[in-house]
Amino acid sequence: MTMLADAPAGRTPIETASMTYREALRMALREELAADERVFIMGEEVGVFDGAYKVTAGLLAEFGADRVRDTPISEEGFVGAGVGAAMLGERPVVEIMTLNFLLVAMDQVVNHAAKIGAMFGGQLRCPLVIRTPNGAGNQLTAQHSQSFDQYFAHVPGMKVVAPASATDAKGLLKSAIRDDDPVLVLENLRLYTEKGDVPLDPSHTTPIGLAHVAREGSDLTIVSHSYATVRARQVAERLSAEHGVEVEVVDLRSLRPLDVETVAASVSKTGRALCVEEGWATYGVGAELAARIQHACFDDLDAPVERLGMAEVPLPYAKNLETAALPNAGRIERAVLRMLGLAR
Amino acid sequence: MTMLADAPAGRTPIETASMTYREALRMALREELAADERVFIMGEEVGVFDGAYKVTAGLLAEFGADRVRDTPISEEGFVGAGVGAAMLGERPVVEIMTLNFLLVAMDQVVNHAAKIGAMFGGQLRCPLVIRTPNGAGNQLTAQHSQSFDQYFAHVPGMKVVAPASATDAKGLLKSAIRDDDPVLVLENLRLYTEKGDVPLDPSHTTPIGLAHVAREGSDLTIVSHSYATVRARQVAERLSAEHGVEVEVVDLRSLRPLDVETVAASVSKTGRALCVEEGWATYGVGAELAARIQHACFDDLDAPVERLGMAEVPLPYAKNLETAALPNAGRIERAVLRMLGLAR
Amino acid sequence: MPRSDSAAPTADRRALADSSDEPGPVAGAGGAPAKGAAGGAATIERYERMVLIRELETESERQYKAARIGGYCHLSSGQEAITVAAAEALRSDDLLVTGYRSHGFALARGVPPEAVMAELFGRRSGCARGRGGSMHLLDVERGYYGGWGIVAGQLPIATGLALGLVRQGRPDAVLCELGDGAVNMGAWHEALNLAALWDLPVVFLVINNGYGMGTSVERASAEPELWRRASAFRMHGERVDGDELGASLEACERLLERARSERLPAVLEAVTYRYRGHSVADAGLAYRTKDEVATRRERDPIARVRRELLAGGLAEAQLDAADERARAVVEAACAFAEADPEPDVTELAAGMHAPGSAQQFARMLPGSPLDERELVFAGGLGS
Amino acid sequence: MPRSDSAAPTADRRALADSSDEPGPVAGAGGAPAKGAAGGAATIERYERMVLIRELETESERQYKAARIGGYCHLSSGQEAITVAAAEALRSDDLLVTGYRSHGFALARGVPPEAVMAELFGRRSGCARGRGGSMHLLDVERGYYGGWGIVAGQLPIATGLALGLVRQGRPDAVLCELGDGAVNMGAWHEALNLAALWDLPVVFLVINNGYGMGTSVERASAEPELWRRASAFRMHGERVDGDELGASLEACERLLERARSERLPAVLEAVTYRYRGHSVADAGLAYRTKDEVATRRERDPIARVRRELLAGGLAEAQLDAADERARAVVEAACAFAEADPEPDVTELAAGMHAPGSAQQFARMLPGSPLDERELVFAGGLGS
Ligand SMILES: Cc1ncc(C[n+]2csc(CCOP(=O)(O)OP(=O)(O)O)c2C)c(N)n1
Ligand SMILES: Cc1ncc(C[n+]2csc(CCOP(=O)(O)OP(=O)(O)O)c2C)c(N)n1
Ligand SMILES: [Mg+2]
Ligand SMILES: [Mg+2]
Repeated sequence: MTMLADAPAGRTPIETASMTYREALRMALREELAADERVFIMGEEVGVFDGAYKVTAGLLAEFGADRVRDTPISEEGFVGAGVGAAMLGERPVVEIMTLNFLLVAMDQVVNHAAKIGAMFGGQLRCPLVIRTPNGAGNQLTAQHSQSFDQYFAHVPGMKVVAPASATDAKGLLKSAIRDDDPVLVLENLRLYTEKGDVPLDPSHTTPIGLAHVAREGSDLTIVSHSYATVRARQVAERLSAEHGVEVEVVDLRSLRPLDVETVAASVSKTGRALCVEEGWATYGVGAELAARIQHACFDDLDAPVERLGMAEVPLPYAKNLETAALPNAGRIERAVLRMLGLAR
Repeated sequence: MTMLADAPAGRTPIETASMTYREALRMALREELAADERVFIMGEEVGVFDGAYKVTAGLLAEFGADRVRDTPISEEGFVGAGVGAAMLGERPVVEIMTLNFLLVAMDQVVNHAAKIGAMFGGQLRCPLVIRTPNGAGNQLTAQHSQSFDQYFAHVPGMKVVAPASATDAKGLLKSAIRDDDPVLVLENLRLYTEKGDVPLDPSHTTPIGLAHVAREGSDLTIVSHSYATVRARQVAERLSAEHGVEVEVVDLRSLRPLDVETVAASVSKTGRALCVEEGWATYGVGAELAARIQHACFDDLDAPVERLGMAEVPLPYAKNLETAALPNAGRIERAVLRMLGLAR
Repeated sequence: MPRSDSAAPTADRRALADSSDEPGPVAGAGGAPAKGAAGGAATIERYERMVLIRELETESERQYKAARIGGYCHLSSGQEAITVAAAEALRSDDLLVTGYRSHGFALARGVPPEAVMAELFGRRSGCARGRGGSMHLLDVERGYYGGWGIVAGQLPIATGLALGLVRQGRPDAVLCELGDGAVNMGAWHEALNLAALWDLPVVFLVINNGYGMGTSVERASAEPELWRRASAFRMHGERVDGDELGASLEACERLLERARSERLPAVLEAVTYRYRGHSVADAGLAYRTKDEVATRRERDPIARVRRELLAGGLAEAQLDAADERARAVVEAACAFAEADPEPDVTELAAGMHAPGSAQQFARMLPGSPLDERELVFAGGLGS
Repeated sequence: MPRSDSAAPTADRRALADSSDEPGPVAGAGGAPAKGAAGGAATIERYERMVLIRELETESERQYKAARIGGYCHLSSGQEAITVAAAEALRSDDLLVTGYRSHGFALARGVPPEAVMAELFGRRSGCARGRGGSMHLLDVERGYYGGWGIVAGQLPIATGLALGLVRQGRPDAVLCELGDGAVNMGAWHEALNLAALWDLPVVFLVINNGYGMGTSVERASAEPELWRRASAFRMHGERVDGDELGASLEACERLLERARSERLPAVLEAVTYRYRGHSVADAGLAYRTKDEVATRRERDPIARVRRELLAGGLAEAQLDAADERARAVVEAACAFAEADPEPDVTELAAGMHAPGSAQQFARMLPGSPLDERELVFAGGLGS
């Protein structure tokens, strides 16, 4: 597995196919299920129902009910069952319907899975994968629109990745399944339908711990992950076309480990950083980014690092309120223009 | 209730008594139980056992089993019961034995208590208090040595306070009980025995949302909360005596709302900020502080904001490992000296 | 209001309840007619209420497809008998808590249809001021404490409401609705243990509609006779045919009365069926057959009541008129909702914090994430 | 290793188990002698093992007070019969999981006393390399998968281990120890439901020592006969006198064998008593009387076995010699632990991450909190 070098795109031609993020995830699951009998999927509605968001569609038929295991609604129980099975060398891939529901299983993740390596002196490992979508939109309201990404990225012993493209969805999920530590794979509801070119080679993976410059630019760096990266790229294109402003977009891909080197290199170049995230920014992912950037780029910053996230309220239902609250393209665009002195 | 002005200490003399943090908390509980029949205490071992850490000692005898209610070990159940009772206008004060165990009740706090105000359009309130100690030490090991402070400070709808002195222990707990929103009161295992001068006037409170300059200084600002403030003050005194270095210590007291004004004023004066916390710093409280400070004090900072917390491992048992990992005085002192160029 | 000592020793009472109160007969579901399932339960008012619920659900689906309703939208078509029965068994001071499949309960409890529809439309006069949507209906005045979206999350809250009632010396009870899928959550176990241990006046109404999303009860619960699980807490449990209005009413009234007068909690499992998919987004056929749905539709609770009323002497025209009224109400509700303005964006943060909080947050602004001042702080944060 | 299809439909088998397997007799606790509680269970080896546990606990308390042991330290004195019985009923390939009151289980499972004592001292040769301490003992080779500190947190994990066994086609079983206080946690409910639903080979051994900290079973569990709670999952449950070595052994062997051969989980409630406080820091008298402790001490499991052995013909001197050997073992363990070096501080992060991880973390250093490089990254993070 190539660990810390990007796939040699452009050098040796890699065979790819265009598919959605959802399909890319499914392809990763199918390949790993086929390659390793220790891999199995577990979660609510992953089998008969084909997955609440259809990521696992067809896998029950292909691999059977032992490999694609429907569970009762009891996240604490089956996340914990994943922990136990992983301790015995199995490779469970647990689906949580949305990240909001992982709260009821927090204790099994934070106080159990993440502790196993160190607490027992390295004698046991926990190769558990939890995959779940974060994010808001579609008026799902306060209890169903959250991004608790940093709850898990905060915890020593965990690894947390968050693919923002179909390519990385496949590559990071595969890396996660092959990893010997607990890995949380943060998907995103709005990303499921995003398309991208996905390498077909089953041995291709995206390394954990390596960020990606999703768009080059010289005026300002947007640091983001998950769906915020899609927003950032769209805004960057528009700003380029309409204002001649060139925004560089760094897609973190991993939240723990965090590739600060790539972020710092970009910000040192542009002198300005805007951290965008789908969740609330205060005590959010952007806080850690700002803390690292101001440190690593202290002499290169032309302005304070700025942060932008979901407005800090329990997300309301009404469409107009939701739209106003989300870190939408309009808000990002205004932020960039303001930071560059091109708007008030 | 004085909301945003410190108690007029020094002006009108306030009658105080010296007592421990634990006793100050108990005094707050006793006064509020006596003053308002809607107030009741609920938690594991709060009654017959006099509290796992003896904060509630004697209260069962004084107020009876309806006001001081022992619960089974079922944090999700009784935190939720607190939410429900609070919605009906009661004022439950729920004790969680240590913050580590609040993970099993995360969903009731984050996805229920914090949502009630906004999600129902302001028609219901949830005047719930949860009090619980954070922190490490005494070789309690990986599952029992954590400070998830920012998990809760991240959540719109919550208020989070963390008294660092006996004075504020009483004052903030009383403010929390009288507040109409859910408030998490973060206590600390090592603070329970710290002594301080505690106002005896039952009407005295410490306002939520107001930080406190715990020690004045001109060379560098340490921003901290909870037990880290005690460490910071000790180090500051030693540095003053031994190195002539004057460190200002800002004790946050509240984590949400966060009094950035006080922090920024101090850092603008000293030009240097070190954020110290008992928990892991990455994606921790210090991340938010650093993000805010670099923004608010962009032109005043002489050096990057630094952070220092518990080494980012599941805390090991062996005394020497634990000592090395904690944000102890030696590590803080070295950090300050390094930041001032007085050590490497 | 007199406050009672809710912590009086109760072990004896519980033991008593346990020995005298063996789980009741499995009413209805096994075919045996439930005690009290008198045909007399069918009245034109109840019929009309059931029709109103069905009509509103049907209209909701239509409006969802027309993109006037968003989010998750869970319909209760098929579950009207137990819904109307449970709401009617509640007295005005009793409290109701439900999950997210709550339109029917809201209507049955008397929440004005316009307030429900305006909420589904996300408008200012919605019963949750447009903040809650389909899953978070409520009506504090009518004792309806929400509309909750995390499976089983409402159970500990219901237990706490019951504790609050007892502490306040109120003689009322709480009815807590949940689904068959919720009984596998840890929150069920913790909430029921507390309710039983502390003798709290709460009835846990398990709406067993056969499925939690696409998972049948048998594939989810090791004990598929869900009412039996009450015994883990020495709590009374029983099952009722939730499509049988009379039996449902009798069971709800009896158990609520027992909760009020003896402070004894109970589990009531109501067996019913949902016709539509889990939510409007689910066709509802991946995990069950069309035949199964058709067969269950033959037991339709509305049709049953209609037949009973006809048999009891009412004229077809009277029932048609009721249908018509229900449809008109729903239509009016839609018209109202559509005319109702959206919430004001300047009030994005409305309600989040209690009055007085703005002062507490006043010193938080420096270094805030972008737009927080405009979007959130400007809203006052409870000032 | 052959992998079996662990998802084969099992509803029928479960139903069978349910009807044929009504909760067994409440053995021992009610006074009735348990089937198989033959005096023959008392052997000198078992006696010595029980004494070893008692001696180690007594020594631990002493060492704690001498500040050589820190953290929380929970002693199991009084619980030796069920502890030794359960461990002996396990085959070498079976798995054991416990809570934090685990010194006895570790010893009974065969973890070397020096490895246990070195762990309690926080030394390098401790069975958890000095990282875990009293609550987190383990021995992977002996199938002891920890030592866990969150009440009931080990239950879902035990269920997962059992699932792993089944997936790997292994004919082994899991024994999961928990306390009477743990049965009120939601994790109990979710774990047992899964175990029963999926027919997993796991026996949940509830050590009912009367109290969870200072809370008696009656004040914590609405159903204080804890074994009965198994019925909520159509699972077999029974109670045994955990101070009765023979009955305990018989029950553990039977239920583990049933788990292995029929893949049926069970609850075994073992009634016993802890003599010391909840932890070394608790005097253990605020919530119970000295009289109660004294009365329970009359049923001391070690004294019982000793009496049986004497009645069976062993000489006092033989038993004294066993006592002596046990004491010597504990003494040697202490000496070993004291001589054993502390872990190396440069290895603070040892074990946290799997080999290869250092590369993944290599780009994280810039802007790190102070000392992370020296304390954590230098340790290699699994490089
Ligand atoms: C803790 C949690 N897990 C998962 C979900 C997603 N979810 C919403 S409803 C539902 C099914 C619930 O089924 P049931 O309790 O039978 O109620 P019904 O939908 O049939 O009314 C699921 C899995 C959730 N909301 N909360
Ligand atoms: C979730 C959780 N809540 C609280 C605690 C604190 N605590 C540790 S042990 C204990 C009592 C457990 O009693 P029981 O299950 O009967 O086991 P015993 O101590 O008697 O062996 C409590 C409350 C914890 N470790 N985890
Ligand atoms: Mg259902
Ligand atoms: Mg116990």
